[in-house]
Amino acid sequence: MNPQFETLNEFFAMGGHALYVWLAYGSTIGVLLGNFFMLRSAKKRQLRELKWSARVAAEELATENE
Amino acid sequence: MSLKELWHKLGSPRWFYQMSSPWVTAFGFAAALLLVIGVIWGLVYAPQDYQQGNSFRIMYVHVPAAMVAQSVYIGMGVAGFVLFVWRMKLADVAIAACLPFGVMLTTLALFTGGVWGRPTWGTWWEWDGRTVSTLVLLFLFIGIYALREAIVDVELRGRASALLAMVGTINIPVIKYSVEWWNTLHQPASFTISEKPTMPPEMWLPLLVMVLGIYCYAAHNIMSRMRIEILQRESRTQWVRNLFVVDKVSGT
Amino acid sequence: MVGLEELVCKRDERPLFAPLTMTVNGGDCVEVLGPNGAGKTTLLRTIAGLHKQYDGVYDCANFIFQGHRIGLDELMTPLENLAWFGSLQGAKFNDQVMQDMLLKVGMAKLALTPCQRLSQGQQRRVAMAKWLLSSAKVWLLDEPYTSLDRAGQDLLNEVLAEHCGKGGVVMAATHVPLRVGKLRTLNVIPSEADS
Amino acid sequence: MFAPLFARELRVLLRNRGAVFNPMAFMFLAVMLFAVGSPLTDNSRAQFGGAILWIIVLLTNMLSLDSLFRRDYDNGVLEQVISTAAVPFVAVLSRMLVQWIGTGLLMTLLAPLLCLFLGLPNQAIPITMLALLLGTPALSLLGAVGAAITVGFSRGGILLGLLVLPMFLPVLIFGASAISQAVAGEGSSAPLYWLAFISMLALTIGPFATTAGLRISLQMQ
Repeated sequence: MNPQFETLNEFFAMGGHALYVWLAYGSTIGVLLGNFFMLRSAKKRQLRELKWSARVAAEELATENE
Repeated sequence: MSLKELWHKLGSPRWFYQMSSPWVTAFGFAAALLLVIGVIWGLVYAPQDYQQGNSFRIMYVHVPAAMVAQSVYIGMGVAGFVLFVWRMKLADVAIAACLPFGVMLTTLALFTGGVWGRPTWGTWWEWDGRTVSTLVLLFLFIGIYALREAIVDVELRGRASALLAMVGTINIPVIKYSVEWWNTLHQPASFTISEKPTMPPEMWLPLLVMVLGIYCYAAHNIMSRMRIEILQRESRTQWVRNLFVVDKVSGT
Repeated sequence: MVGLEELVCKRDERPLFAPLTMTVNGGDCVEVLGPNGAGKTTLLRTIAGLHKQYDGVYDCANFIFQGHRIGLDELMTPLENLAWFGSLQGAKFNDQVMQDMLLKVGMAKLALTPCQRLSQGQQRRVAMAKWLLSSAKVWLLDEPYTSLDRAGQDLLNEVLAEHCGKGGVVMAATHVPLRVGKLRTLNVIPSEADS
Repeated sequence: MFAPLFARELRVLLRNRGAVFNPMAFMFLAVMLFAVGSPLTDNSRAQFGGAILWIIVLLTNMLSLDSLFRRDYDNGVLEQVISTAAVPFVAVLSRMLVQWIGTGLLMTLLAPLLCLFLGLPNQAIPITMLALLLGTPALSLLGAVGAAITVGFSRGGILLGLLVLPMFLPVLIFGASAISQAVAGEGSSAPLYWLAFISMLALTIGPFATTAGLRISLQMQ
C-alpha cells in the first residue's frame, strides 16, 4: 500500500478537487470535533451546577441537624 | 449476569449511569483511533477512482454519516418500542439523546453529499434517490424534534415521540424503496455515485474503518448525552447528590 | 366495586396528592373533596383509565365517566346521542326506554333538537339520561352540578340517591355538598409543593 | 358494534358539510392556481399533471386531517369513546373510515373532473381513479396517527404537516408514476400494486397507532 501522492503540494491539490475534498473532510471533522467539545463543556457546566446544589443541600441538612 | 437481570437493571437510569462510564471512554478512544486511521487511509492511501479522481475520497466521510444517521433513527424506533411496551424511562432518555445527534449527522450527510455532487454531477444539489432518502430522514427527525418541543409533560412527551418513531421506522423501508424505484425512472443517464460492486478492497476497507469509526463516535456521543440527560432529570435524587458529596469529602 | 390502594396520581412525574386508600362498596356515594388543583379531576380520570401516570393500584370495572366536557356531539340530537352512547358499549337502547329517560330528566320535548341549540344545563340533563340508561354500576362524575339550575340540582340529587339505592356507586368530585343519604368522603390532600 | 358506530359517523359527516365541502373547494382552488400559475403546454400537462394532482390530493388530505378528531376532542366525545367504549379501537376505526369516505373516496369520484382541469388525457382517467382509490386510504390511515398526536395542541396544523407529509412520500411517488405511465400508454400495474400494499400496511398499523396517540393526547387535558 503506497501513498497516492508524490509531493505534499499534490496532496493538497487533490488532483484539482481540493475545494470539494477539503470542504467535505473539513466540515465532517469540524462538526465531529465541535460536537465533542460542546458536549464536554455542557458536561462540565452541569457538574459544576450539581456540585453546587449538592453542597447547598448538604449544608441545609447540617443546619437542620444542629 | 443473565439477560433478564440486565433487562431489569436497564430500567434504572442510575445503573446505566454507573455502568456506562467506562463504555463512554472506550467508545471515545475507539472512535478517535478508527477515524484517524480511516481519514488518513482514505485521503492518502486509497486509490483514485478512474472516473471521479480524487473527489471520490469524499465518499469516506459522506457514506458513513448517511448510514449511521439512518441507524440512529432506527435505533430511536427500537427505543420507542421499548418505551411504549415496557415504559422504560431510559428509552426516553435515549430518544432525547439520539434526536440532536441524528439531526446533526443527517445535515452533515446532506452537506457532504452536495459537496461531492458538485464535481461529479456539476451541481451542488441533485434530486438523486439517496439525497431524497436522506432529506426525508432529516424531516422525520425534525418532526419528532418539533413534537417533543410542543409537549411539556415529560412522560407524554416520551410516549408521543416513541409512537411517532415507531411508525416512522416501519415506514423507512417503504420510503427508501419507493425513492429508489422513483430514481430508476428519473435518473438521467449519468453514472451514480455509489459503491460499485466491483470496488476493490483497498477502496472499501477504509470505508469500513470509517463506518465503524462513526458508529463508535455515535455510541460515545449518544451515551454521553444520555448521561447528561440522566443527571439533569435525576438531579434531585439522593444518589446524584451523593455522587458529589463524596467528591467533596475526598477533595478536602 | 372501586378499590384504591396507595394511589397517587402524577403529572409531569410529580405526585399530585398524598396516597389514597379506599374500598368503595355497592350503595356508597363518595364525595371527592379537595382544594382547587388538588387533583380531583385527575383522580377521576385515572380511575376512568384516561390518565396513565400514577403509582399504586386501583381497581374499577363497569363504570361510566362524566368529565367537564359533556361528551355529547353537538350536531346530533339527544336521542341520537343516547343511541350512540349505547352502541359504544355494544348495547342497543329501545326508543321507548330512551324517551322515558329523557322525560325523567325533563328533556323529552327537545329530544329531536340538535344539541348545539341546547344550553349547557340542558346538555347536562341529557348526560344524566345517558348515565341512567347505561348498565354501569359505577358513576365517576366530575363536577356534576356545573351549570345546572335549582331544579336540575334537585333532580341530580334524586338520580344519584336512586342509583345508590339500587346498589350502585357514585364517586363525584364537587364543591357543592351532595345531598344523598349515605355519604362517604374522600379527601384529596395536595402533596407539598416540591420546589 | 361496528355498524351503528359507523352509521353515526356517516350521519355526522352528512350534517357537518363544511368538513367535506371546504377541502374539496380547496382542492379545486389549488388546481386552478396550478393551471393558471404554470402555463402548461399539452406535452408538459401529460407529463406533470399526475404529479400535480397527487400533490394537491396530499395537501387537501392533510388539511382535512387537522379536523379529524378536533371536534370530538373538544366536546368530550373522544374521552367517552376511550374511557367507556367496549372496544375503543372500533369507534376510532369507523371515524377514520368515514374521514376517508369524505376525502379519498370523494376525490376518487371527482377524479375525471380533476383530470379534465389538469389536462390529462381521457385514457388516463380509469388509472387515475384506481390509483386514488388504492392510495388515499394510506393517506387517511397514516395521517390519522399524526392527527391523533397533535389534537391536544390548540394549533397543531403545521406540526401535523411536518409529521405526516414525509410519510406520504411513497404514495406520491407511486401515485404520480401510475398516472404518468398511463398517460404514456404503458401498463401501470406495478405502482398500483405498491399503492395497494402501502394502504394495507397503513391499515395494519394506522388504527392501533391512532388509538394509542389519542390515549396520549387525552392525558394532556
